Amino acid sequence: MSATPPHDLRARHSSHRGRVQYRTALNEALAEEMRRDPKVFVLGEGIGERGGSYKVTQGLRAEFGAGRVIDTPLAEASFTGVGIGAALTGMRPVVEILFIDFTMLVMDQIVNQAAKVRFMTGNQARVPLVLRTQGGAGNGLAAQHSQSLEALFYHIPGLKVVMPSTPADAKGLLKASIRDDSPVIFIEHKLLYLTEGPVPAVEDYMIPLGKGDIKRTGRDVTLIAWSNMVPRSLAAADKLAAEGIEAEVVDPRTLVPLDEELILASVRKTEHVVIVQEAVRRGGVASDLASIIQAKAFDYLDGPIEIVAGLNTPIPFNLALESACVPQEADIIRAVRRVLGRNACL
Amino acid sequence: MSATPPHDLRARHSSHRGRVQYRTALNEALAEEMRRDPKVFVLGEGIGERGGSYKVTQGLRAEFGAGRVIDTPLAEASFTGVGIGAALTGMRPVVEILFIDFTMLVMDQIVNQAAKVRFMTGNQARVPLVLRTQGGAGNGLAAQHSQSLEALFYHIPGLKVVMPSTPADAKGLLKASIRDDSPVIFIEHKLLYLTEGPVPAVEDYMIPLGKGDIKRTGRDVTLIAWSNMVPRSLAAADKLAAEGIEAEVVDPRTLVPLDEELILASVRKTEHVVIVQEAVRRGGVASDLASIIQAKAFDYLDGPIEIVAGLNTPIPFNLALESACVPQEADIIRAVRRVLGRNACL
Amino acid sequence: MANPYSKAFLTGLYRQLWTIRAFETRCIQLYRQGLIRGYLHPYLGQEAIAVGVCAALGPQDYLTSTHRGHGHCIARGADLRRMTAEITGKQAGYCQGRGGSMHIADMSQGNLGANGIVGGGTAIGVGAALSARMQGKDSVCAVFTSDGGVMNGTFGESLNLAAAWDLPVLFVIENNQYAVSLPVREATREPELYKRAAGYGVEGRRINGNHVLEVYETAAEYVRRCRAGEGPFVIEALTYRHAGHHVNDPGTYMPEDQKEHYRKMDPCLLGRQFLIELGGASCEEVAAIEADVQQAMDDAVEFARQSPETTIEDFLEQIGGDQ
Amino acid sequence: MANPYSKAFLTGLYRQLWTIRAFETRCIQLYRQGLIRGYLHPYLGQEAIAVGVCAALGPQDYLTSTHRGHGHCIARGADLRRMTAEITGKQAGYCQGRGGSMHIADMSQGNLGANGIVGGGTAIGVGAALSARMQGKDSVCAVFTSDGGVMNGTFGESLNLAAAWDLPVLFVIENNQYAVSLPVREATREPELYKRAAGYGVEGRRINGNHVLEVYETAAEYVRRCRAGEGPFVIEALTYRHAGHHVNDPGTYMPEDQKEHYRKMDPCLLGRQFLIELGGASCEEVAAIEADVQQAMDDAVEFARQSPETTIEDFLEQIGGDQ
Ligand SMILES: Cc1ncc(C[n+]2csc(CCOP(=O)(O)OP(=O)(O)O)c2C)c(N)n1
Ligand SMILES: Cc1ncc(C[n+]2csc(CCOP(=O)(O)OP(=O)(O)O)c2C)c(N)n1
Ligand SMILES: [Mg+2]
Ligand SMILES: [Mg+2]
Repeated sequence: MSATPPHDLRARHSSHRGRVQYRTALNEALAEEMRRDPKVFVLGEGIGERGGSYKVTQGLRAEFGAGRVIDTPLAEASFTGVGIGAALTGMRPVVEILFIDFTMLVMDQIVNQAAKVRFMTGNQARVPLVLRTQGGAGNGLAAQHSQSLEALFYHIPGLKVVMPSTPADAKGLLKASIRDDSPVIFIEHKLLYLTEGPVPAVEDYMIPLGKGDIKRTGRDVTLIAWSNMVPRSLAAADKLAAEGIEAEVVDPRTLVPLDEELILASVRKTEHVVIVQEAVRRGGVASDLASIIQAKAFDYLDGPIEIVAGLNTPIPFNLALESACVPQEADIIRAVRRVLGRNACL
Repeated sequence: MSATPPHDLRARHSSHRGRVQYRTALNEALAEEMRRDPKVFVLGEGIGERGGSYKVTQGLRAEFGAGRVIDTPLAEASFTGVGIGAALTGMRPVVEILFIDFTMLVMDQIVNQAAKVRFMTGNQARVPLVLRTQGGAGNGLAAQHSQSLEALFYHIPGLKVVMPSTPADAKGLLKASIRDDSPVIFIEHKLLYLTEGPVPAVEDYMIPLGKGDIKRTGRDVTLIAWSNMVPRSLAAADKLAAEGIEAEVVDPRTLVPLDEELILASVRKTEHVVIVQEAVRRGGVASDLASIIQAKAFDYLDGPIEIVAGLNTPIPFNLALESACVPQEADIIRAVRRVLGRNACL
Repeated sequence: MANPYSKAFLTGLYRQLWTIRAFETRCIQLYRQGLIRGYLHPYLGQEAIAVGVCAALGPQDYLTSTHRGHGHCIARGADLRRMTAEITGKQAGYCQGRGGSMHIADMSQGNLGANGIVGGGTAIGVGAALSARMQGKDSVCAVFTSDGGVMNGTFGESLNLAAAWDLPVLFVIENNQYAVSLPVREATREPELYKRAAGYGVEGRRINGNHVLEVYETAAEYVRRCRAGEGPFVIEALTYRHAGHHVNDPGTYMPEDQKEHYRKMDPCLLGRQFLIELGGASCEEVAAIEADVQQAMDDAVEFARQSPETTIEDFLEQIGGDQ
Repeated sequence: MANPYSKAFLTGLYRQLWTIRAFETRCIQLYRQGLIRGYLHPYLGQEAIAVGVCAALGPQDYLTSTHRGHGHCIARGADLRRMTAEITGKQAGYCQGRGGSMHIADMSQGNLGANGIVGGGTAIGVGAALSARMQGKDSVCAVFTSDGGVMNGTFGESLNLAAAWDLPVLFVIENNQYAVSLPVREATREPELYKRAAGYGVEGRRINGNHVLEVYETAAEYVRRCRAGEGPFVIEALTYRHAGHHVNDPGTYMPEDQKEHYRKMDPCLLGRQFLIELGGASCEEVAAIEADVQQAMDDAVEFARQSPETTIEDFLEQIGGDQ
């Protein structure tokens, strides 16, 4: 079941080519857009011959040449600024920042320039820039390579924030992001690159920004999750089903713009909400979703919204500690039982 | 009425020296700490002879010399890094970033270094650094000089976040921040510098981080506000009192650590909550407070928590538009009436 | 001095110098009258840099500007009416009153905008140059920056990128010897800022930034060489503000003798002298230009005054759900 | 070559070179066995830089390190047991297993830590030097960085601050000619990176980074001059990695002939030669050092293996409410 709007149904119903990796889906999106529009180009570290740390740009240099697949020195702030300048003057750059942790080096360019130029110039200019990056814990990469920082971009007016959880979403959303006229922060997850899933084999498969997706239907509780918390929530939902609890898993896919209606409709149906967020609990996007739900669906809630989130700590190197810091399947299951009042099962 | 803990009562009860400006209170805090501890020093742009853009460091160069009151070139990222290095090696730097907007240039140093060094080194080192900065709209300074960005720091484990609303709080909290062993993001408000208030004339007047303050008691509704939204909420509360509505104004003063108990106690008493935030609505600290309140005091709420916040937009230059973008007294009053079901008055 | 300049060319330069002078002078008045709010950083004393550089640019070229950006905007040919409307916060302004002095931009002429972040536009300018090359255009981008702006790390980063990629970027450092009150010699051990270029394999030069012809000639040479694929280049234009950092800064830290020194080589004074001595213009002709400019300025102020206020309703509708 | 070096000194250098070699070689094995996780950036091939520079430092001095930081840690005298425990994520490690390879630090010896952000430690090192001077200490800070690290804007910013304030900072650029797979000549138009120093009024020099005595001599001179108030200085130490960027990078982009060239001047090979030729050590003595190091390494691995796992309970208690 999907909440995808009519014009995407063709895609959904078309034959799938078996299963495609998330990174391959991203690669296809880039290649297709670069083929379609000569204004699209990519720049970042090690994305050329090397094909990117996660192989998302593999083959692009061979097809499109070094002029459109540009390897940059370690100067994140400035090559992001270069992207902004190119976007302002007619190009559609896709800038890659290897880890979302390193986006801290480009905050001025993103927050004070990219997000605001259109507004500050009274609509004289657009910044059709996609900043592709990658976040999350799970590989023992420690505190400076494991953060989930979407909340920082979510708070900045002028930016869109996209966080795909499946190969199909990755492809459809990246293509839509590239065609969007706003700066888009496109956040991948390091643990998803090798996951596989069906990707519609239609021309120009696109998912409009702002359309969430019901990844699993259920009547008892709404699980809201994005990025790598989606497969984890789905796995938890399967286990819960064995206990007779049917969880609905809602994936907003794009945090800005947010498909509020999809979320609220699910909440009105299930009347119980658990939000699952990998980022640290304090000040994360989950809090904002909770604040919206309690404001707009207060009368449907018969208990508090639960947030399952990362601990308020930098991510430790040690693998056991690392996984203790971010929500696991068991944490999600426990939270669902809690909101349903099944405390006995804890 | 104040929730200040016992050891501060002495201060509260002592004679006050008339009224002191917010900027003067800050200046006193810096001077006193520099006198007390030779390890305390300040660095930033134009803070020496010039005394800072808002005159907070006036006179310090004359008293403490250029060696401890250091004028820096425009290299925010690196002079913040210099502060971190100094903090790691025995000093207690107070780094000034002129506008919170410019902290976007130092995010890597703050988020990836200052906030994490202690954790990453397994407690081998502390970073007793205060980053003083200043935010908010209201002077027609447009989109790059008017932001309220506390939410970005609030989300980063390892940082404390302090936002004083009165001269007394400014002084007591700055002194406590300087003595704290964690990096503290100390956020002033450009419209508060010239406001006046009593400041206890006691030696070493300090307010512990993590202690909120009831700025006005009331039984009908809890208004949670910080920084410049405190005086605005107090003004609204005065008007509401004329309608027979008694609002309690809770000022957390420090967002991290947060005085949850003070907030929850007020909510349990009034059962109605309005959170007033100057920052843009989406993903602000107000959302997090709402998520905590609905989780921990759900049964006390008989309606949704209202958030009065900035619009989701960069701040425009035009003064009329600017004030339309951030909460005004009338917005607060309307929200209070709404949560109390007095819709007829809207 | 041989004279390769036509009277028309020199007239054009002087008209622009004087327009900036008149614009800034009037803005300060409007500020004092409360008609301009926020920050105002006058370009007085630095006029020759914007004028000389922009005279060397063609219509296909770009520029990025600074917080002290009115001069670049005017020298690039902006409409004084829309500038004045912007700076007074009106809907008819270049940025619909959303930007103001620090964000004034005129994209239609390749002016990618002033910037409230010192150094914020440097990398953006490099991007414009890259973009132009990718689109097969012959454009150069003039990146205006300042003695403070080069202290920000993006200056070195951007210079390096532009050099590594052989981009047609002309970095123009307006060294007015102060960042607010900090003298450049306290900001750096090497106050000859153009010298940084060599470390990145880039040619640079320090010139008299008050001498519009020297600026023009240097810029013209570098622009030509940029188009020939030899870019980027760095110009350090030495200059001095007439007064403090912004309209409310008395600038007491600026020594009188230095102010005096630079007043003697005021860019407008020199520009007028060139027009008369090299262009053969009469005093009457000069006066006519100045009167003309004055009238344009009066007209712009009148336009801005009469121009309707932007409405909150329109604004709210425009920002809609998400910005 | 005149020989001002004692056998003891040369023995010390060689022991450290060989310790780094042995440590990294063993870490790669442990990584392949799954005992080390995350990123591992071996220092193989660059040993002479850390060893030569640290030999020139005194106990009061500081250093900031990089993502390729094991060598600096060892050369600064760290305990192999606690290092190995850290890199295998154990509680007994320098950072209680919270940091791992990329964040290893030994504050007790003034090693302010490795850094996962390329360039992240540069400004921090300048701060240590400032702090030392403010506290009346005679300390120098060696800021280790890389050909990639100097591309980040904080290099120029920090160099400028250190120079403007005459700070005792020794910037050490380890130019191993690649940032991951990007050759330095593609990253910049001026691949002689030390040349950037002049633009900031700073003296710099390029040296053979594989030659431990050349590194030591240059560092010793600059450290001495730093203590005399003449700092900062820049050393560009030219070197080459033995293999790819990290333990999983095959480094196929590194040309065989270049690898071969640098293998011939392998820093350990040269160090051994100095010990024998200048120090008069016998082959047996060299073998004894190597055996000793090997034993220390075996002991460290054994220690790490047997060292208890850090517990989640302890961790949760430690992070408590707010970190
Ligand atoms: C990144 C940043 N830091 C600080 C400021 C505040 N500020 C505005 S102008 C200025 C001084 C700039 O001096 P300079 O760059 O030399 O330009 P000038 O004013 O002399 O034209 C400062 C510190 C800012 N706008 N941006
Ligand atoms: C700011 C930042 N950007 C990118 C990376 C990813 N990264 C880690 S090491 C590296 C290459 C570094 O090359 P160099 O600085 O020359 O050091 P080397 O690996 O050669 O020692 C890159 C791109 C990072 N860790 N930090
Ligand atoms: Mg200046
Ligand atoms: Mg390298």
